[in-house]
Amino acid sequence: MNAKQIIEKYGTLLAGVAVFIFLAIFANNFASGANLLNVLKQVSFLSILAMGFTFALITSELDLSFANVCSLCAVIIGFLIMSDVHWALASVVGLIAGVLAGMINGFLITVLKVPSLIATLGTSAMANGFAFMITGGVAFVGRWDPNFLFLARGKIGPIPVLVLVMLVALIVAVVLSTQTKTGIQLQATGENEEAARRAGINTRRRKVLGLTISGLSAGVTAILLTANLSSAAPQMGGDYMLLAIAAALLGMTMFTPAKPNILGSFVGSLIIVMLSNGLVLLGAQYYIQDIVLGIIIIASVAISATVLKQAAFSL
Amino acid sequence: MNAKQIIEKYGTLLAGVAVFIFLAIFANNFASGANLLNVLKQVSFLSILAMGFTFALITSELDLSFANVCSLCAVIIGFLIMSDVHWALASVVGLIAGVLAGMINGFLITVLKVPSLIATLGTSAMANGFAFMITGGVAFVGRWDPNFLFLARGKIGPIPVLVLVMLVALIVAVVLSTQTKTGIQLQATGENEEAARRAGINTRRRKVLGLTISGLSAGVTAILLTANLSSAAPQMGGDYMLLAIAAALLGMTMFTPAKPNILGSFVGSLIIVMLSNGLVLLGAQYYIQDIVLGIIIIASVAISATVLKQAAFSL
Amino acid sequence: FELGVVAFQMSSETHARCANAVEARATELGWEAQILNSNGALQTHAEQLDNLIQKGVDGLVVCMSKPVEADGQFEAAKAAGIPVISVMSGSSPHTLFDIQVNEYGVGADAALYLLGMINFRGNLLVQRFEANAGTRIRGKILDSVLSENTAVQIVGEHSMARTQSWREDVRNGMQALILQQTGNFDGVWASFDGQAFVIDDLLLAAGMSKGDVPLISIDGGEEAFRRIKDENSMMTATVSIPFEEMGTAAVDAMQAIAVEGVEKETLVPGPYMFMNAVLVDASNVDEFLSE
Amino acid sequence: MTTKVEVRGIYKNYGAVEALRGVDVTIREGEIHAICGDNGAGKSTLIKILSGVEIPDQGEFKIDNLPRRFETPTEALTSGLATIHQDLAVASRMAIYQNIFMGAELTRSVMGLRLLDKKRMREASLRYMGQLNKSITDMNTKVEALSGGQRQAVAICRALRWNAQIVILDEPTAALGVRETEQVLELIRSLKAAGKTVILISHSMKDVVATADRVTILRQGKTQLSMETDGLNADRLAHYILSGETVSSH
Amino acid sequence: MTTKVEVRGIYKNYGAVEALRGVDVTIREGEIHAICGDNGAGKSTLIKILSGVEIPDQGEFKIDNLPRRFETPTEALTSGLATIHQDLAVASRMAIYQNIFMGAELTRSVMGLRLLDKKRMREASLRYMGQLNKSITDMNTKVEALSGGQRQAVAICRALRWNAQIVILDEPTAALGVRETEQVLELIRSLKAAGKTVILISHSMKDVVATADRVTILRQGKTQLSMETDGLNADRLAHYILSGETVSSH
Ligand SMILES: Nc1ncnc2c1ncn2[C@@H]1O[C@H](COP(=O)(O)OP(=O)(O)OP(=O)(O)O)[C@@H](O)[C@H]1O
Ligand SMILES: Nc1ncnc2c1ncn2[C@@H]1O[C@H](COP(=O)(O)OP(=O)(O)OP(=O)(O)O)[C@@H](O)[C@H]1O
Ligand SMILES: [Mg+2]
Ligand SMILES: [Mg+2]
Repeated sequence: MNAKQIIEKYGTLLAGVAVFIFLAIFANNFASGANLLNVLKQVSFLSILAMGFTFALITSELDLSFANVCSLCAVIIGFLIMSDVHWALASVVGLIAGVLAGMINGFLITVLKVPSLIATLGTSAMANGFAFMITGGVAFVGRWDPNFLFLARGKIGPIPVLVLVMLVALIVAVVLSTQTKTGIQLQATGENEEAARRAGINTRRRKVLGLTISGLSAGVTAILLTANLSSAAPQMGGDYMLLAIAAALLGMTMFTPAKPNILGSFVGSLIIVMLSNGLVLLGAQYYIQDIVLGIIIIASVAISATVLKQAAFSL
Repeated sequence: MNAKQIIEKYGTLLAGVAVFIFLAIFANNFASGANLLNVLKQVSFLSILAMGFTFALITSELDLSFANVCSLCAVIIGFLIMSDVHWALASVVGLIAGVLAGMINGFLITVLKVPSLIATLGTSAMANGFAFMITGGVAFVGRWDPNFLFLARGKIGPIPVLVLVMLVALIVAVVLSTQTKTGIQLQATGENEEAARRAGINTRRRKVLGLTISGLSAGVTAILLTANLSSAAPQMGGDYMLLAIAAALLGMTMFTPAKPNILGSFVGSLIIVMLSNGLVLLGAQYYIQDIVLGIIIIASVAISATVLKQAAFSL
Repeated sequence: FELGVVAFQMSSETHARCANAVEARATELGWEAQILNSNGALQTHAEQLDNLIQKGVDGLVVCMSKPVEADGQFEAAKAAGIPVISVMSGSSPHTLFDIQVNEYGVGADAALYLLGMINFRGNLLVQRFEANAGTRIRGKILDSVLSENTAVQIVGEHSMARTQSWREDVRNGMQALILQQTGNFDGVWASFDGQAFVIDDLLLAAGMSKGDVPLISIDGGEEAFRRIKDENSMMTATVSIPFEEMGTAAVDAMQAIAVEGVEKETLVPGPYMFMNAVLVDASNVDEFLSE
Repeated sequence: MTTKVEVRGIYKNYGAVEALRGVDVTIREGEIHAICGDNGAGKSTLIKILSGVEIPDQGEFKIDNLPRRFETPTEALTSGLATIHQDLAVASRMAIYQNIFMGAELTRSVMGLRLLDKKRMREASLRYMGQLNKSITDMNTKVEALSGGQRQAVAICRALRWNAQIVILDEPTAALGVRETEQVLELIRSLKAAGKTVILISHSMKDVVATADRVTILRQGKTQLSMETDGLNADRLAHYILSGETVSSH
Repeated sequence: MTTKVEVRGIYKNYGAVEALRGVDVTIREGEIHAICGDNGAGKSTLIKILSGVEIPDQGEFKIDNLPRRFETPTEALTSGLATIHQDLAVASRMAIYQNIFMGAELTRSVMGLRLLDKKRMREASLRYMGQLNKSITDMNTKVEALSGGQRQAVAICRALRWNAQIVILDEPTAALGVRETEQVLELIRSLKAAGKTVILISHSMKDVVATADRVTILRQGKTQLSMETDGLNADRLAHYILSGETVSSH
């Protein structure tokens, strides 16, 4: 592989490493074990959402609903647990809610043929409405079963459960998307739906699957967020929407350039979280964070594009 | 034209008319002249933003930054006026800021070849950061020159200035996009960039133009919003992002199905504003608004798609 | 002294006023103050606290924080020896204390004042905001005051459905209600002053002038006082919550406890440092206007 | 010879356009059957209907004397009918081997999991491509980097991979050079030799007379005529198309 | 005859692929010059360079004895060189007339504003299309509703509209039927009669010998040979391509 190809495939990763080194030198405490573990824990929420979003993106569908679906799932879980339903059952219901939301998106997109951008915009608004309807805006707080809280706050040996969950999700997602028949068919569906259909792939089912995985990951994140914050509130996932999209798009400049890919989304999430952690440690004011985040995202994609001599990806 | 073609072209419009009739019957005071004028005034902000966004969309670029750019422009205008700069000069500076933001987006997309989704996500974060930097989060309020407030609150004869500005913007935008060489070249660029390039169109310049118009309309809206609210705050345009995108996508199901078009974006804005006004008059809870909005958007697009027997549009 | 400041949502003016006051006072003392904005997101809030703890700041002031959700973070701060003072957040076993005005009392003051203005009889327009704890409490207090005074009815109410473009949302919703209820309402209640400013402009545009219907809200601040004083404004009264003073007090307390070594108990015996919220109307507005 | 495919009275409109207005074709088992006609005559539309890409408005077809109606391409493929469409429908950003095995990827078992067997797919792809175009050896190459003719070869290989009883080729040689055309024609003959039924659409009269056993000419959405190619030469066939003459056989 | 286009030593790599490895071609004013060769020989790449779509790595070309270097298609078009590419590059969701006039829309003045003159564009388009395909009369039809051959006609009309001195056609008849092919060849001859220089890329040896004055064969990115077509027949030409023989003329 020549230098150009290395930059093409790993440019953004190298940019991330450069940021890491920069922060390790200049940001007090950044490279301490405790802080790095802290970063890893923080990245779990974002990366799971970003990986789910990536599955939808692989089939060429944009899922703009996952963040609000995540909030809705959290609120449902909170409501059930506060109504004395066992936490495990409540969590399963939360997952099912996420899966259902994904399937509804899939139905709207493949059967009713509503373009994903608008279908998920619509379900997103609806999920938000329902979350407020269930809560009246008031967060569910109170006593939570310690076993439930363990899901996000516990450790197994030295490793936080959050980090374990994230790693499992990462491995499953990578294998599923790159090493299985289903994964390559998701990709074929996204690359050229008509070609995939003519080659005998049930493209509808693949699209529904992609969106369902996105919904599922919203459900998983809802459980983790609720357990981590011991609270369930509407809009608690809202902030992640743009961040997860940014992570996935950043990821499209890595590994398999111009294509959505799980590993890229993961590294993208890592870069974003690392940056916001590092900026805090550097003492940057809050508004500087947004500005720097914007610059870094644009710059790393621009570098990839310059090397590719074409847009880093198209959507 | 047969029934199918009518529904194909005017289905969403008819859905809007149906909603109008429903509200006129069931929502107290909805159909009063004063309220309808009120709706028209309210739609001006959303429709101007949606039309600007549509110009970018015509060239196949998604501008996700216009809402935060609008907030930034408003904050700049507010800052200048509160620093005793003449309101007219301050407004011009606000417009220039919007145009500049659009041109920066254009530069990132066409020269640095950063895909629009990520470029505008980045500039959006940056605009938000700058708006907070200028304000520290506190709105500019206080005494405003009555001439400035007139821009959004005045009437010329019986017609509110807001409505006049909107109509002028609508006419200019419709003529520009459908009746001029520039407009059709914007469209050709969006439909098939390579074909347009080979046909001798400077597609870069067209894309920059589309994005610049989007930025300009953010600036115009910033002036109107600031004058209308006699205050300027960061994020004051924020929620218009999803609403304006929804309006433009809704518009893609009308008039020239599957293509972004100005008239459609305008009618889409009208439907959205009419709905939220009507729901308030019906006494609906705030969360019902989101749910109904989601349903209406999905349903009207789904109907168009069913008639078209294919996705209402693809992006 | 390195002071970390976390505001839950800087786009909310009260959060910003509090955080900016903290920064200003800290700068006066020659401290380094770093403000973070959680954007209204609970997890972001928790993460920012974590990050500041990792940074090893010398003290933390949190504005409108969520002690239940950030419980783990406050505990970690305590373990790391970082003193935490919260403002308008609620108490936590892991923070020094919370600087508070009593939201319930504030809501009751405003509701009672409004009812007094219309002699406990008539129709109200109400502008709510349900997604925020403080404003929601104020609304609930209004409701319970009204439940005892059945001659007063809410004839139109609007609840903000948007959190960023909320000014336009308020304007649009209230405009529709004002048109619908023209001549049929005797008072207007808004859950915070920012809403009241927007409504004030609408009422003026509808041809009303000061005293026609009382417009009452809560929060206070320069603009609110200016409007109460201004003959061309409908704004009648507000309950002034001293956000700046609370911010300043937080820094001063931090200085006393963390720098000068004063015992927390001698400064604030219980979980709260209560501050007074004063009802401001035409009678006392001059005391509050800075010029 | 038994009848393999029998098409009767097929109609298909696209909006106002009547693409097919009653097409009849009989294709015998094991023959190479060419379909010719002007641009827009409806050849591709007919093929799309046979292959489940489009659904006819009216009419029916039988395969092996059983009435069939394919709602999706999958149904056609699993019924033993593989098609190379005129608009190639390849995923240009995917590798050659991924395109060839699209929809029927090979897997191997790794610790109980069925994972993709990329190596075997690449090797098999190389064998398929070798029959048509020896110049391409790296099966990881993305299709977008191939020339028009090379892409055509990929599409043909994908159809071969199905090992179907009926193979339909819609203008497979249109983009091909002299050498590559000869290879494809050779391949078509070898399909016939292996007992397959081949439907070939072509504008090259020369190729048709050189390979096909029988030919059907479509004209404005209808069957103009069907005949044996024995003793037919390219000019004569062109004459039928240009003139619109309807002789049932000669 | 004077030399119109002179190509010297052009090299072009796509990543690892050497598409052109030193191509020389001389094209005389007013002739029809065919370029032939295997798939992947580099014909389209050469055309893309001449038309400003791609930029060569090395080498140069002259037009009317002036060295030229086109960075964009616009520069080529305004220098009097119009091209119909093999990958048609039409905007399929736009109308026929919009495609034909793309980039050079006609306008009229209305109250001082320059507005599109749609009527005139439709009429002119109908005239252009009439030369090639009489079956399509509604110029508002979207290109996506056309058959392959009909689309080809639209692309040709767009090139004609430029009224360029040099017209390049990259496999214009590949998708065309017998009748339509004849019409395009006729059109090419009429371009020549009007004094234009035509570069024709084709895999049809028959068409080349029937229309071209001279032919250049490319082979693996290099010029194999150039010769007059006088007395050449299709089989002989095919033989040159298949064998790779290099005779400078015969
Ligand atoms: N998707 C479509 N929408 C509308 N009309 C269509 C569509 N596809 C084909 N047509 C029309 O149907 C008719 C038949 O088209 P078809 O593609 O079957 O022709 P063909 O015989 O394959 O032509 P060619 O030799 O050019 O490939 C043409 O008039 C074409 O314009
Ligand atoms: N964009 C590209 N990226 C990488 N390789 C390319 C690209 N375009 C062409 N090539 C390669 O360059 C070589 C020449 O391609 P070109 O399209 O010029 O051939 P051609 O002579 O026109 O062939 P055909 O007759 O099939 O159209 C081929 O090997 C092709 O794979
Ligand atoms: Mg065809
Ligand atoms: Mg070619």
